[in-house]
Amino acid sequence: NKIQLIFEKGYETTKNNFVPQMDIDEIPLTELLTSDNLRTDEINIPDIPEFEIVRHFTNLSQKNYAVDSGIYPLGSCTMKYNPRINEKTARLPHFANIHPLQEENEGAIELIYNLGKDLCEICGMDAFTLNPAAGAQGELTGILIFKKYFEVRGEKKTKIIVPDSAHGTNPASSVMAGFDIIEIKSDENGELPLDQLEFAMQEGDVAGLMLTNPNTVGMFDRNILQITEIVHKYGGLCYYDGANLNPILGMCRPGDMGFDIIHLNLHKTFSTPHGGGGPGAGPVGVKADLIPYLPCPQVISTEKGLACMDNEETTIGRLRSFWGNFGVLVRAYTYILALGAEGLRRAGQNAVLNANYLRVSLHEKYAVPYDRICMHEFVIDAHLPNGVNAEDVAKALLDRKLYAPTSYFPLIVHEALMVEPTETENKRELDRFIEAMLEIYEETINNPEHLKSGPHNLDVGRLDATLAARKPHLKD
Amino acid sequence: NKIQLIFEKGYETTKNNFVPQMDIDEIPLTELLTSDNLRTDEINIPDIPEFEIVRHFTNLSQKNYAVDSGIYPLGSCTMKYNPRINEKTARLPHFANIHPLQEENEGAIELIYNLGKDLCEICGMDAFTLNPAAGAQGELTGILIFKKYFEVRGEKKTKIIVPDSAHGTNPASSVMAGFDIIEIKSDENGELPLDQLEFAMQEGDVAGLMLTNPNTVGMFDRNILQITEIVHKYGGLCYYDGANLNPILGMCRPGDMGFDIIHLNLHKTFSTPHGGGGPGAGPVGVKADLIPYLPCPQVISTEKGLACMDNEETTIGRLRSFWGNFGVLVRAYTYILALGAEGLRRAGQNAVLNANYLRVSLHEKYAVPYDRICMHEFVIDAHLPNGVNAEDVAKALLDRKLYAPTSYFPLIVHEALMVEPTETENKRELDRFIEAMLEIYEETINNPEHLKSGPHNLDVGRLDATLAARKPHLKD
Amino acid sequence: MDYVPHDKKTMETMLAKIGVSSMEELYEDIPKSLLLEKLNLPEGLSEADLLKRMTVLSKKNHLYRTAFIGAGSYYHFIPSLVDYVISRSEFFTAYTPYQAEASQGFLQAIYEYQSAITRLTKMDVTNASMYDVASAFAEAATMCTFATRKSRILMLEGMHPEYIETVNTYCWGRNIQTEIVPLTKLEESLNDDCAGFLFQSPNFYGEIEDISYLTKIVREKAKKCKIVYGMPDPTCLGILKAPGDYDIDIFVSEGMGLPPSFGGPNLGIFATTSKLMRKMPGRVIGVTKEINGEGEGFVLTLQAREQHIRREKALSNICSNQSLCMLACLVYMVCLGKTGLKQVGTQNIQKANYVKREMAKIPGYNLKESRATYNEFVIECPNVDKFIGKCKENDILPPLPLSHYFPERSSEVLVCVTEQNSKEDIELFLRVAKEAAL
Amino acid sequence: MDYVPHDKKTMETMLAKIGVSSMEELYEDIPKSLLLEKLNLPEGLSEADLLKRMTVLSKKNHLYRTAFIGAGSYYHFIPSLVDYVISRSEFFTAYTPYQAEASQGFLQAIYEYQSAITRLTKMDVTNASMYDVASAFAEAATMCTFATRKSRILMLEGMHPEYIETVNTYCWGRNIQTEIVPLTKLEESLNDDCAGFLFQSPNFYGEIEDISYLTKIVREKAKKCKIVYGMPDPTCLGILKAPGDYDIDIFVSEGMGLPPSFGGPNLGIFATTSKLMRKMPGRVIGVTKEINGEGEGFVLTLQAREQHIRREKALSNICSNQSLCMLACLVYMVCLGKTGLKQVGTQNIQKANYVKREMAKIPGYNLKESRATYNEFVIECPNVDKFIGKCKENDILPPLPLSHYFPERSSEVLVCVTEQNSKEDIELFLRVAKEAAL
Repeated sequence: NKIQLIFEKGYETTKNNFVPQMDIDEIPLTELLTSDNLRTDEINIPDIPEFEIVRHFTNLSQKNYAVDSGIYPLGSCTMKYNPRINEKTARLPHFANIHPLQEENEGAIELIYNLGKDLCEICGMDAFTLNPAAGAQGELTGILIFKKYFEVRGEKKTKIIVPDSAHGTNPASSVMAGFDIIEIKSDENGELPLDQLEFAMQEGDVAGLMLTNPNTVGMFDRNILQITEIVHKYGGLCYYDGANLNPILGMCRPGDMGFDIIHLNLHKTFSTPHGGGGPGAGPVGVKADLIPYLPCPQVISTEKGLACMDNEETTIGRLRSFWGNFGVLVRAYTYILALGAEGLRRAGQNAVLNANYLRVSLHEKYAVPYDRICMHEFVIDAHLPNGVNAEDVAKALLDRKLYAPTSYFPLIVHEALMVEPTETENKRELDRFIEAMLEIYEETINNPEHLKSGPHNLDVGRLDATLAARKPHLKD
Repeated sequence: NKIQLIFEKGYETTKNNFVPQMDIDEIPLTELLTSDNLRTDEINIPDIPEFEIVRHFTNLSQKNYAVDSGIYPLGSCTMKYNPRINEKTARLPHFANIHPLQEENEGAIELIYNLGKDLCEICGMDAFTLNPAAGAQGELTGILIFKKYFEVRGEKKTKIIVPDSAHGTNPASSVMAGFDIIEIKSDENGELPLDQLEFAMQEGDVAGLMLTNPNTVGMFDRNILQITEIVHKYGGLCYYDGANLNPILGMCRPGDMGFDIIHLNLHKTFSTPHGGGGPGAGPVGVKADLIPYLPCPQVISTEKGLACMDNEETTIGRLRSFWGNFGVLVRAYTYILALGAEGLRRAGQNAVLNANYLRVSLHEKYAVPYDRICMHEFVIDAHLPNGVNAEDVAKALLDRKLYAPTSYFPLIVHEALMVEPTETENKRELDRFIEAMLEIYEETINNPEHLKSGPHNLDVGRLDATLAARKPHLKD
Repeated sequence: MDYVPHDKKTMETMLAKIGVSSMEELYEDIPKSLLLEKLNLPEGLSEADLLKRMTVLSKKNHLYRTAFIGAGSYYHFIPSLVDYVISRSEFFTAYTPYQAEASQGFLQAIYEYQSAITRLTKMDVTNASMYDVASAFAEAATMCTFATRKSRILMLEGMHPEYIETVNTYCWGRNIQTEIVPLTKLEESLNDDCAGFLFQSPNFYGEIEDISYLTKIVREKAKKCKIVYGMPDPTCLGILKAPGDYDIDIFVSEGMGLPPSFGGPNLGIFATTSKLMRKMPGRVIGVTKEINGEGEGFVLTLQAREQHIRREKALSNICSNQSLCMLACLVYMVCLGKTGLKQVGTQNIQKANYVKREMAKIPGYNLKESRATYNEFVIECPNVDKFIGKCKENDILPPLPLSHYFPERSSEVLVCVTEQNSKEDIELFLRVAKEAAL
Repeated sequence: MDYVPHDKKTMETMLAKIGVSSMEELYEDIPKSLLLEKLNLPEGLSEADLLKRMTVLSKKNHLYRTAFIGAGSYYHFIPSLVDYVISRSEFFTAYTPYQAEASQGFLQAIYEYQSAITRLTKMDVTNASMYDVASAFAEAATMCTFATRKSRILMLEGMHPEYIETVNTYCWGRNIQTEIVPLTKLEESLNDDCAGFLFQSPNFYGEIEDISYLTKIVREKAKKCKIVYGMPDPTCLGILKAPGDYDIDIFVSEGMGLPPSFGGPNLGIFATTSKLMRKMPGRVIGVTKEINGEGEGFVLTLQAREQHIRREKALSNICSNQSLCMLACLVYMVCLGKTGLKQVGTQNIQKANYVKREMAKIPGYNLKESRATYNEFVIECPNVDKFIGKCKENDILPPLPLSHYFPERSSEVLVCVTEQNSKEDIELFLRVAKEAAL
C-alpha cells in the first residue's frame, strides 16, 4: 500500500485544456514585466491527465470516513447529517457567482438579514453579525467586543474567567484580545462553583466569563441564572460559547439565560458540512447595548429597506474581507427554513435522547464520571482493564467501521472519550455503536494486546504522532 | 457481511418532506375516483429517513468497481473516461428541463442536427437518426431499414449474413425484423472468407451482411472493400455494427468502406457514461438512398432553417417516444466539440497503441489466437496450466483491484478473455494490469486452487450463477 | 482538449515494445485508399470555451417559469438525493455488472429497484428496465406473441399516438398484425386469434379506463390473449389501484425521478406475472449463494433468455438498457416512500381536477368527456391560438394543442397539472384562459 | 421537514431504556423559567418549496453576463473536476481528520496541497489554510511579533483597504501598534522596533511593487523585522517570480478554484520559511510511520502550537479552517498544472493590459500610474456614473468606483480583466467606455 502522490501522475507533454483559448493579440511579456518580476522557471506542478486526477481523488475519498459513512460521534463537534438540498441552494448561480462588491445584491443582503433575525430568535439575542469565518473567529469577535465595550466605558478590565472544562479556543481567543485567564475548576457535578466565580469577580478587573452551556461534559449548568447574575453584578459580561447549542434548540435560549454575547458554529448546529475542517461560519450575537461594537460590515433595516452599515465609530473593526463565508450562510439559512420552529425543537430534543440512550447503554461497562441525565453528549473515562486506554478504544472503533468519539478532551477527564451522537443518528446505528463498544470492552479482558496494537483493518496501522512532530515532513 | 436492503431501513412515522405543500382546497378522492380505481391499500414502500437513504447508496456505491476505480478492460465495451464536463452540460437547466413537445426548442434541435452532421463526417455517411435509445435499438433500426428498403423495391429478401464472431445482438436484431440468419465461420485470421460470402449471396434471397469491423477479435478485415463489393454486386446492403468504431476514429470511415448503414454506441465511442448499463444512445447513419427510410422524427435543414420532419411516407416508423435519449446526445456532442478532428484521431490511435502494448506484453504467457497487430482489442484463449480458466483469471483480477476483460466472448474462442483498454488508460495502469496478469500466470503453476476458489478479497466470494437461474429470487 | 494521457516519450516506449516505429504502422491492415488525412471538423475546444458554447446553445431553448403540458413527459419535483446518488461515479461510470463480486453495489440497487416496482405495482416480477414506455409496450406486444404463439395485437383507442406508432414499428418488424380498436368495437374485435390486448390508463386524454370491464371482456372473448396495461406517468399509482390488483399479464410504464430533458433519457418499467417470467425480455438480477461459502450475493440471472447467449433465438435484442435512470427511479421511490407517493398522486389528481372544474366554468371552454381523469384532461377552447399565445406571453409553457397529433381536433388542448404547479401558477393560468376567451 | 429519523415507537423505547417517561424529563436541569413554549419562526418547508423559495431569493441578485471587477474577488474559470471532487461526500461530510488511520484520504490531500503550495510559491512550508487573505495577513502580523518579540507593524500603502482594516482589528486585540506607510516614507519609518513589514503585490490598484527594493531596504533598516508578502489573486504566480525567490519571511494569499460566492468561502494561503515553521499558526499535516510496522501514513502534526493543547499559550485560536476550499484549490492547481497556470497568468496580464492600453487611448480616460500591472488597473474616467450605468445597461458588471473605499477619488475606477473576459466582452466594454465619454 505505497503512498502515491498526485505529483507522480504527471506526464511530460500531456495537454489538459481547461483554460479559454486566448483570443486577443499578445505582446511580449517582457514588455509588461521586468526581469525582476517575470517568472522564468517552470512551476514544479506537473501536467496530469484529467482522468488520473479524477481517479486519484475518487480513490482518496474512499479512504476517508465521513458522516455519510456512519456514526461520527465526535463530542462537541455535532456531526449531524448535511442535507443535500443545502448543497444545491449554495450552488444556485445567483448565489455562487455574484461578486461581493456588486450593487445588485438584494437577495444576498436579504438572506444575511433574515438569517441574522432567525438566529436572534433562536438564541434570544438582539443582533447578529454573520461575518466571522469560523467558531474560533467568532470567539475572537466576541472577546474583542468585551474589549471595546470596556475601552469605550473607560474601564480597565484585564482578565476573563474560563472554566477548566472549556474548549481550548476560549483561553486562546481571550489572549488574542489581550486578556489574561482565570481558570476555575468545575465542581463534582461538572458545574461552575458559584463561590469561586463570585470570588474571582470580586477582584474588579475581570471583564467577564466565557461559558459553554451545556458544557463539555454534556451537563446543563443548573445555576446558570445565578452565574450570569453574579457576573453582571460585578459589571462583567457573559459570553456564551455556542459549540454546544444543539441540544437546547427551541427549548431555551442563551439570551434568556443572561448571556450578553454568543457565537454559533453553523457547521455544527445548523448542518452545514464540516468539509474536513471548514469552511464553517461563526456568527456572533449580542444584546442591544453591544450592537455598536459589532464588526463591519453590518446589514441593518432602515425605512428605505435593508442597508449596509460600514463605519460605525465604535465598531471593533473588520475580521476578514467582504461578508464572511456567504456560501455557508446560504446552507444554514436553508436548514432553518427546512426545519422551522418545530423541527429545530425536535432536533434538539432528539440529540439529547440519543446521547442519553448511548449513556445508559454503556455506563455499566464504561465509567461515566458525570452520570446523570446529560444533554447532547457525555464523557467516558476509559481507564479500562489491562491498561487499555481511550486511544485503544478509538482505534478499535475504527476497525469496526465506526468513528471514534473525541479523545482526551475535556482535559478534566483523563482518558476522556466524549460522545455526541446528534439527533440524525438512527437507533440501528446507535445500537451498532453500543454493540461495538461492549464487544471492545470484552476484548479489554480477553485480548487487550490486540486492542493496544490496533487498528488492524484500515489502510494503515496506528501511526506515530511523536515521530511526525519530531521530524516534520510537511511536503514531498 | 449480511445484505441489508433499503426497505429494512424504514421507520413507521418518519416524516420526509420532499413534496410541495398542498395549496389548493381538496375534495374527497371518492368524488374523483370510483371504488374500482381508488387505491385503498398502502404502498409497501416504507418511509425511510433521508439520511439513511444517503448512507445506504453511498455505501452501495463504494461496493462497485467503475471506470473511475481503475482499468475496465471490457472488450467491445470501450470503457473510456467519462469527462466530467459532459455531466455538467447535460445538466444545464435549458437542456435538462425542457419539454419534448415545446415549440421553443431551437437549441435542442440545433444540437441534434449538428451532432448528426458531425457523425456523418466521422463515419462517412449522409444522414443520421439520433432516436434509437441504445446500440441494440440502433441495430433494430438499421435492420428495419433493410426490410423497408426491399419492401419498397418489392424484392423478397429473407436472410441476413452474420459472421460467427458477431455480437449476439446482430442475429437477435435481424430476427426482430423477420430475417433468418446465415452464419459464416471466420477464417484463421479472424476475417470473413470471401468465397463463402459470395456463395451465400448467390442464393438471391439475402438482404445483406452485418459486420463489425474491426471485429470482435480486434482485427480489421483487410478484405473489407471486396466484402462490401460482393454484397452490393448481388443487390445486398452492408450494415456496420459500430461497437468497435473507436480505433478507427479519424483514420478511416465505414461509409468509405462501402457500408450503407451504421449504428454507433455513443456510450462507447463518444464517452457518455455507461451508467451501470444505460442510458446509452444508438444513432443510425445511412447513405443517401436510404434516407427516406429513417425513423421519425427527423431534423432536416430547410431554406427557412432547421425543421422537424415527421410523416415521410417511407419511414420505418417510430422507435420510441419523442427524440431519443437527448441527455446522452448532449454529452456526446460535448465530447466531439472537446476533441475536434485532431483529438478524435488521437483517441483512435492511442486506443490501438494501448491494445497492442497489452497484447505484446502478455502474449508470451497467454495464448493470443489472432496474434498480429490488432486494433482496439485482442482476445486471449485462457486454457491455462492446471485447469485454470478464463473465469478464474477474471476473479483473480478483481482480487487485485482491477476489472476483468469480457469473458467467454466471442464464442469462437473457448476460454476467451477479450481485452480492450481504450485510449484513456495511462501506461502506469496498463503496467499494473500486465503485472497482475503475469503474477496470475505464475499462480496458475504455484497455487492453482487459490485461483479456482477466488475471489478472496471482495465483499463476497464467487457466486453461484446456476443456482440463481434455477431458483430465481428476483425480489425481496 | 482530448483525454489521452500519454506524452510523446511514453508513446515511443510503447511503440518500441510493440515493435513498430510509428502509429501509422499500427494501421497497416487498413487498405491505403481508405486512410484519411483529417476529418473535416473544427479544432477541439478547451473546457472553458466548451461550457460557454454549450450554455449559449442551451439558451436557444426557452425555459418557462411554469408548465401545463404533459402528453407523455411530466414535470414532477425530484428530491435532491436523486442527483446525489446518480452522480456518484462508482455508479455512473460502471457498466452492466458482469463481474458480480466486484459489482455488488449496483447489483443490490437493481434488486432493490425490482423489489420496489413489484411492491408499487403488485406484479410478480419486473426486469431492470426498458428504454421507455413506448418501446416497453412494443416489447410487451412481442412477448404476447411468444407466450401465445398467436400474432394479432389489439390496441385500445386512446393510447398515446407515439406509443401506437412504436408498437406498429416493432410489430411490422416481426410481421405481427396490429389493430387499433375503439372501446365500442372492442367486444366484436376480440377473438381467440388475439395474442395481446394493449391499453393505456390514464390514457392519452388523461382518462382512467374501466380496467375491470376491459379485463373481464378480454378474458371472456379471447382465450389465451395476454393483457398489457400501460401508463406514461406512474405517480398515479400513489392513489390508483395497483396494476396487480387487476387481472392483467404485463404492466408497462415510463419511469420516475428524472427531468424531462427533451424526452429522454428516462426508463421503461416492465413487470409481469411469475408465470410469464421466463418470457420477459431484459436484464434481471437475482440473489444467490457463494459457491464456496454461506454468504449471499447478487448476480445477473435468467440470462438464457438473452441475446448474448441465445443469439437469434433470444426474446429480444435488448441488453444494456437504462440502468442509471432505473437507479434514479429507485431513489425517487424510496425518498418519497408510501407517504410521499400518496401525496404526489393526491396533489396531481386534486390540482388537475381543480383546474378542470374551474376552466369548464369559463364561458367558451367545454369538457369533451365525463370520465375520471388523473393529472391531464382535454378541453375545447374558444380560441386555441390565442390561448397558447397568451400562455407564452405569461411565461407559461402552454398545454398541448391536440392538433399536434390530430389535425382535425383543432379546437382542443390537453392540459396537464402536477404538484409543481403552485396555486399562483394555477390562478395565472386560469386568468390567461379567461382572457383568451374574450 | 426535519432530519430526525426516529418514529414515535422508537422514541418511546429509547426513553424507557433511559428511564424517563417523556422528552421533557430530559430537560429537568434547565430552570423552569427558561423553558420555551415555541420559537417564533415559521413552519418548516418541504424540499420542493424550499428550493423554490431559495431560487426566488437568489434571483433578487443580478447575475451579469460578464464582469470587469476584481478588487479582491476574481472571476476565473473553474474546471469541472473541482466541483466533482469537493462534492464527494466522503470529503465534504468529514471533519478534521483527528483519527488519522480512518482519514488517510483527506490527510493525503492536505499534504498534497501543502506540497503544491510550496512548489508554486517556493516557500519552505505552508499550513493547511487560513480563512482568507485578510485574516492571514493579520495572523502573519501577529506571528511577526511572536518571532521578534517586538510589536510594531508597518503596512505599505496600497494594501486592500479591507486587509488593512483586518490587520488593524487583530493587532488592536493584542495591543500591537500598526502604521500605514507610503513608499516614499518607508525608509524613514523602518527601525529596529519593527516586528513586521506587510505589503501587497499586485497591490490594491493592480500595481506590481518593486519587491527586491522593498526587501533590501527592510533588511538594511530594520533588524529582525519579518517581511510579509501578500496578494489577493495567486493566479499571477503563473508568470510572476515566486515569492520564495525574494528575501521574504511569510507569504499570504487568497485561494483559487472557487466561485466568488459574494466573497466567501475561499481560503487564505499561508506559507513561511523552515526557520519560522514552529511559529506558524494553523493546521499542518506530516508524514510519519506506523508504530508497529513499516508503513507510512499521514497525521496532523506540530499540534503543540495549537489551542487545543496550548490553550492560552497557543499562537492563534485557529482550528478548523477552510479545508474543503483548500481541497478545491489543490484540484484547481493540479488540473491546470504548470502549463495551465502559466496560461492563466499570461492571459490575465495580456488581456488586462490590452484593455488598459485601449482605454487610455479613449479621450477623457487617463492612467494614473505607470507601474506594471497584472489583471487590474486604475483609470480616471470622464464620467464615472455614466460609465457604470452604461455598463449595467449592457449587462456588464462594472469596474469598482474607487470612491467605494476612497470617497475623495471620485473620478477613478479599478478595472479588472481576466481570462474569462472574451474578446467580444472586451470590445463591448471598450465601446461602452467610449460611449460614456461622449
